[in-house]
Amino acid sequence: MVETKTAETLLEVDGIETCYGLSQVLFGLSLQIRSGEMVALMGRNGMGKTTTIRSIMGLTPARSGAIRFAGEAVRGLASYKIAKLGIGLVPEGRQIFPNLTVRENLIAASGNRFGASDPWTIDKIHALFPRLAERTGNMGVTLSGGEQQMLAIGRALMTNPKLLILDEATEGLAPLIRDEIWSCLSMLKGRGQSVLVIDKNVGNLARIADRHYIIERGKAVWSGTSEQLIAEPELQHKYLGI
Amino acid sequence: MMPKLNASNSVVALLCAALVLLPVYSAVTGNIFILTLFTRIVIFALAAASLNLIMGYGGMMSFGHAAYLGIGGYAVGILATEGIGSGFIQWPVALAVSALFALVIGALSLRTRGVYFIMITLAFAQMAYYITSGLSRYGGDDGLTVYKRSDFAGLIDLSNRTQFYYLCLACLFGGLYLIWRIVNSRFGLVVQGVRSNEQRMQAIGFHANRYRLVCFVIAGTICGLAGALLANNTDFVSPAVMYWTRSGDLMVMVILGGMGSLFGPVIGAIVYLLLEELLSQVTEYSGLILGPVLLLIVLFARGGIMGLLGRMRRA
Amino acid sequence: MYLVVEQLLNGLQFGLLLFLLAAGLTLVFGIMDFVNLAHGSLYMMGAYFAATFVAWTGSFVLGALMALGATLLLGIALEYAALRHLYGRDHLDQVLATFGLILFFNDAVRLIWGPAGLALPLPVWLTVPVQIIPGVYYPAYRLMIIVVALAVAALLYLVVMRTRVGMLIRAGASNREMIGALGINIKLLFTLVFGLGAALAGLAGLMQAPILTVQIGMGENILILAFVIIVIGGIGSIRGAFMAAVFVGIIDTMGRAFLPDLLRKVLSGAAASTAAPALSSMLIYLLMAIILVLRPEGLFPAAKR
Amino acid sequence: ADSVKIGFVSTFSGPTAVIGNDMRNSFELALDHLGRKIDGKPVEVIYEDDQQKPDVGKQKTEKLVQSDKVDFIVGYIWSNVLLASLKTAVDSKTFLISANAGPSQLAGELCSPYVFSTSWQNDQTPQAVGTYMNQKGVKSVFLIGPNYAAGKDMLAGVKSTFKGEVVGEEYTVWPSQLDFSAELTKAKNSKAESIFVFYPGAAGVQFLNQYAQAGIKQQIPLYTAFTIDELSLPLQKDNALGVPGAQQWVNDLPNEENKKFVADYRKKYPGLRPTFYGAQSYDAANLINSAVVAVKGDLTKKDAMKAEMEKVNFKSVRGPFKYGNNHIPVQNFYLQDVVKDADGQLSLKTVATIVKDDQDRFHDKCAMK
Amino acid sequence: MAEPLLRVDNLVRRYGGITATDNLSMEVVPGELHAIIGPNGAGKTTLISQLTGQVMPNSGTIRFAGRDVTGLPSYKRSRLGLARSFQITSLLKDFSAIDNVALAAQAHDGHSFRFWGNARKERRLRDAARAALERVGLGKRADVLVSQLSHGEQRELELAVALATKPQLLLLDEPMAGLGVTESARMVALLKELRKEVTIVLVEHDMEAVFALADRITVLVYGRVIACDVPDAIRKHEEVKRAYLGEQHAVTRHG
Ligand SMILES: Nc1ncnc2c1ncn2[C@@H]1O[C@H](COP(=O)(O)OP(=O)(O)OP(=O)(O)O)[C@@H](O)[C@H]1O
Ligand SMILES: Nc1ncnc2c1ncn2[C@@H]1O[C@H](COP(=O)(O)OP(=O)(O)OP(=O)(O)O)[C@@H](O)[C@H]1O
Ligand SMILES: [Mg+2]
Ligand SMILES: [Mg+2]
Repeated sequence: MVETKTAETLLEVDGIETCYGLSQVLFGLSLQIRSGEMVALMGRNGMGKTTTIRSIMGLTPARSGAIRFAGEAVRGLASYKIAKLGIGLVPEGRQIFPNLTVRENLIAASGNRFGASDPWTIDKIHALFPRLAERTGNMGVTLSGGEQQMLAIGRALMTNPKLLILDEATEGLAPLIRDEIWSCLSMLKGRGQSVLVIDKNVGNLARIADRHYIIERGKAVWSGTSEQLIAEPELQHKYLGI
Repeated sequence: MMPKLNASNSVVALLCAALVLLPVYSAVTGNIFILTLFTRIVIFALAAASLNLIMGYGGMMSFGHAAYLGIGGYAVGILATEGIGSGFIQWPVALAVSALFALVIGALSLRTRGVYFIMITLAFAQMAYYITSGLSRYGGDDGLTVYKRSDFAGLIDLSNRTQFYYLCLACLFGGLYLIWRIVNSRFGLVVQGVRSNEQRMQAIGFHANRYRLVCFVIAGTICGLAGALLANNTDFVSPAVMYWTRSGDLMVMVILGGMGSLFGPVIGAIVYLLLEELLSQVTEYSGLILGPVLLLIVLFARGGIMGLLGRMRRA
Repeated sequence: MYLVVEQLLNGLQFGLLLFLLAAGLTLVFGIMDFVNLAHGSLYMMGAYFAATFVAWTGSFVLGALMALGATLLLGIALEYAALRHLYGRDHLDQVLATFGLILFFNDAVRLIWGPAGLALPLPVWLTVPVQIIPGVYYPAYRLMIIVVALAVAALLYLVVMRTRVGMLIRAGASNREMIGALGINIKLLFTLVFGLGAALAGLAGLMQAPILTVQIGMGENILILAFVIIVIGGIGSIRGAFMAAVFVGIIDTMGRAFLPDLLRKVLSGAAASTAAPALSSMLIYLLMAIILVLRPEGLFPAAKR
Repeated sequence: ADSVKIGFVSTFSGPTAVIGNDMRNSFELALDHLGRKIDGKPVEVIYEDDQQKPDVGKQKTEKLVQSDKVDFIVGYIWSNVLLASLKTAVDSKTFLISANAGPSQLAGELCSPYVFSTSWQNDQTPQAVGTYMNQKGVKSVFLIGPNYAAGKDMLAGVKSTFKGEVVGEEYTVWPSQLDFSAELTKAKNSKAESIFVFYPGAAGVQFLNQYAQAGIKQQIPLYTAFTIDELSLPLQKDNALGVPGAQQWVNDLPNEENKKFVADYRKKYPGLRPTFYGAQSYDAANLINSAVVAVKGDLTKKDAMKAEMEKVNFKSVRGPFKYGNNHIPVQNFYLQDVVKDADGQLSLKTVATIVKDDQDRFHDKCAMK
Repeated sequence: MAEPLLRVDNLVRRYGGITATDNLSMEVVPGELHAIIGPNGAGKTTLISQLTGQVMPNSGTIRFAGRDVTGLPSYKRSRLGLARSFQITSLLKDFSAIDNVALAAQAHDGHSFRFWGNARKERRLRDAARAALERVGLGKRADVLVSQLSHGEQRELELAVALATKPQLLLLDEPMAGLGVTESARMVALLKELRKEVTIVLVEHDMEAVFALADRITVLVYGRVIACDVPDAIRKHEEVKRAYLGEQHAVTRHG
């Protein structure tokens, strides 16, 4: 896959270190995402993928290092300001609002800050996940696990972000829906959407992501294109255990 | 596990020593009042510790805990009025009635959770308040004077200030020891597990409410003991000790000292009641100081005073 | 029969007054999930501000408006300076902190205004009894309370349940982190909502001042009542709070009105005359206990709206 | 001892601090009038706040007795606080002078050589109101009061003297009831000729507001006890106009001591007017003075002091009174009414003497040792 | 075929207008690993919850080990030998990993009204807990607070807790969800071992795992059983392909 649109860097993470209380989790992690690019973070459980994303979003602020998004230094900013710059997050563990209905969950998130020409609407989300249309008046807490996951994805899309971050977004989804999501991501990428994705399905990632980072103990230990990843099975074995 | 020598443990050790030696100080300096004052504080500390058992460890936020102070007290007071002066009858009755009350209240209240639980326990305590207010034979809301303190057949003389103080202190330490054992026992772990995640505990085979209820009854009984002590200390018992503001005071002591830590409520009771006493000497507007102090403690000392001490070691 | 109707009306009116008192708390406690014991203090401040400003300006309406503004600002200041740090925290931390505020406000008021309390006289046009149905007179001011309470109820319901802002508030109460990650400045939003809650408390305080009192500690009894109502109605449900307030108002009034006579028919005279007052004192608590035993999440659990 | 130490227990925090403050003001004024010396010895007063809680009151009393070793304890607004504290004082043989609270136990079985009252027994005032209503020829009454001990005493007091018919009796929740419309509606519909209420403090303001706003004021006259005084009047305003009550002391009683007391009080505390609470405290100071003077400052002569106090050898601002066997005053009760004075201010005015030398009805239960 | 260990007859559970479990009947025989698959919202979790007693059915019966357990509360069923893991992690967050598991062992032991001895010093409970932790690969993380474990580790702990109650029937609700590739593989290996000891009902969307493990598969759609058969038959089942698998998985084959 050739980088056709070698656009400017959208997100740049440079040597960040992050702690939970006294225990340090990230040790000088760096990564970049260019506009229109789809990047995957890979690594075993507990290596710091989610923490990386929490640091980018300002949810667990990085103690040092630099994070630039859309040309602005965002490390230390309140998370809502970072989100407003155009990051949409599908967090680990869904985190939908249990006391809002499905519809309200979507409306609460809706916004089109950057004037996307073809913004996401509730109808489009419903078309993507017909299941949500059936549950539109139900409280979030009553949804099944997979339905909650769909809602979390829909909610992130409703913000019409510049960068979409998916942390294990296909967890708990039925194979059909999972395929649906992957093709949806391909479609989005086709429209120039930048995406940062964490998923355990290396096969699918290698198929549609442009570049990959492998994270090991709080550091990015490898990065490269899908071709490089596929070409190095021992790499997969060493870091991902495949 | 050897207790580590850190700020909170040192404070607790010093505190216990001071409590034990207080009568000596009082005798040497001739300051009787400090003994009187601390007798009351020790009694409230016992009540707060019992509240901590359900609130801190069991996650049951009872807003009606002062009811047991009243119930224990009225058991002593009513029996005394009816001519039964023996502590060997009064006190077991006080404990039994408190336990029974806790059992009934608990069984009904434990259907609810969270703030609903707070409010339903409040409701029951208020009912107890209004019922005792209506007991005109026993003074109604004017209260009931206990003419003679409980009689323990010469074993101990409750009218003797020092002896009574040591009795209270023994009850406090005994209560704390009991709570400590309970908290670390199988039963205690279940109760704390239920606080943390009831659904999970049910799923692995614990009947959550049964444990909660037993815990609730134990705490109520301990607080009933504090009530019996309080009635003897005040020589008086009135519905006012059951009013919701008193339950609030107990809660404040527990949270202030540090919920879910063994000695937290003791420290909370001491600090709160001493502050109240001292500030009222200095100014009539003690709330202007006490209020912000409480606020600051919440803001800057998570886990109350014990939490603060716990962190000092690391800092 | 007339008597029953009139007592019903009293009960309804009392219920609406209760709703007015509980309205601000529904917002802050029910929706934002912040246990604010100082709500009663804000309510007291509203009454004191109103009494002061009305005396200054000589106009009830103008003074009341100024008092509203003042409690709004006070609420915002409180939230900004201290309470905002307590949102995600344990309910009990909130209890302790706001209990501290009660102590503070009571003494602050005593220092500033003295212990005696203030009077907030009504303008003449509100003092006249109005004939609502032939033979039944009703104080004009109480009618005004009914109107204001209904307006507040409607407004609150619309804002919280029907607008996006309302959704954001509810969402923020359940998961602050996530709402921030959606790009919403939840701090600011909560500050404003808290301020609104404070203003509603102030409104309740100033509205009741002419019929009740302007006194130190006036908020504390109200506070318990307001919590009772919210809990009976189901935490987080505005409709529930409204229904519960009316329900409690009517039951309480009817209980006081007819219970003694009823008991007298069943019990001996002496027993009845001791039981009746004790029972009517407990009525509200008894009601709450029964409701919670039967429906542990109140009458209208918010999740099942 | 080279000074006279007095402990003063009252409520100085919360809304009822307004009463405590008035008692303190009057006590201070009395000391001023005594030149701040008793029998040539300086007086030291320690004020303690009981927070209106019995156990706190008890603790403060203990502090005064044990730590400050006072010679006299004065004060006590509330019956339950007094009852909780009584034993401490009596056991330590410290003189206690109740400057307000007058529960029946104090007059009856709990009477003690060391305890005196400068106020009254609770029932006396409403009994006087009942008597007054008889005098006015009132045929029927509807009683309303708060549901606590004093409230019940008050209604019982009226009933014990009132000869007409009691058509209804309502007790309201104390202290939390806000709204009296149910009771007012009942009273109105009972066709009673009059209403009697007892609502001290803020509740009195509240009740009068609602009584007036419901339009019942024009229909049924109201009689009160302890509902209207100089503290509540500024809040009750015109609502209190024309509503009678009974009291053993009214600010315009025409004796010299009283004139001096009232005038100097208003001078010393501008904007405030003395109340009966204050008058009782003022008397308490003078009672103490008489006792200390009689033993020439030898405060160990308790019996002699007791004997002296029993004689009431001082000039009370309520005019002359005697002590009964139980150390409760035997005294007159006056009808007071609210009127507008010359400068348009509302004030209380003595209208008539309802009863003379009234003695409480519990004195024969007292077996004074 | 052996006498079923679990037998569900005509189970119905409605939520308002939704019928989450629609007249469902099924059997689980001792020793088998029975997978339940189906689209999101098909009612799999609801079914598990009814089996273990978190949710009560509107009608129908559940028999376990020859006993009607339909009305029993969850804690009693657990004592009979039914254990579950939760799809949405449900652990004691402020307890250490080993405490979580030790409590489960204690539940199995059955004596919890003991007020005196220090439960954390009871060797038997601790050893049992440690063994369960080792088994799921969390041996080194025993003393870490649950709230400090990563998502994947918490998923593993879920299983350890269920194991520690020594169940006869283990109901696992998406145990692979949230696990990385390595951990998933490890989990599959673990389940392969476990199935020799205990009967397992497995709800899972990871088809590779399901086809690798299951003896029989029940497919739910809209609360109804549309198929129940051995894996190979399910793989080829047209309706299942259409409703759930899609084409891709129908053809993949793993050992
Ligand atoms: N709130 C927390 N407090 C303390 N430690 C934490 C916290 N959250 C995560 N950790 C620790 O940080 C490390 C990295 O966690 P993180 O969630 O970033 O991993 P991950 O790569 O996303 O793993 P997974 O694939 O399991 O989600 C883990 O070892 C975990 O134990
Ligand atoms: N408490 C409830 N109130 C209303 N509807 C509910 C409730 N619980 C579950 N449902 C609905 O019942 C259906 C079945 O839910 P369930 O959780 O059993 O699905 P599932 O098969 O486990 O799905 P997934 O694979 O996504 O976890 C869903 O559509 C869900 O929305
Ligand atoms: Mg993760
Ligand atoms: Mg599920």
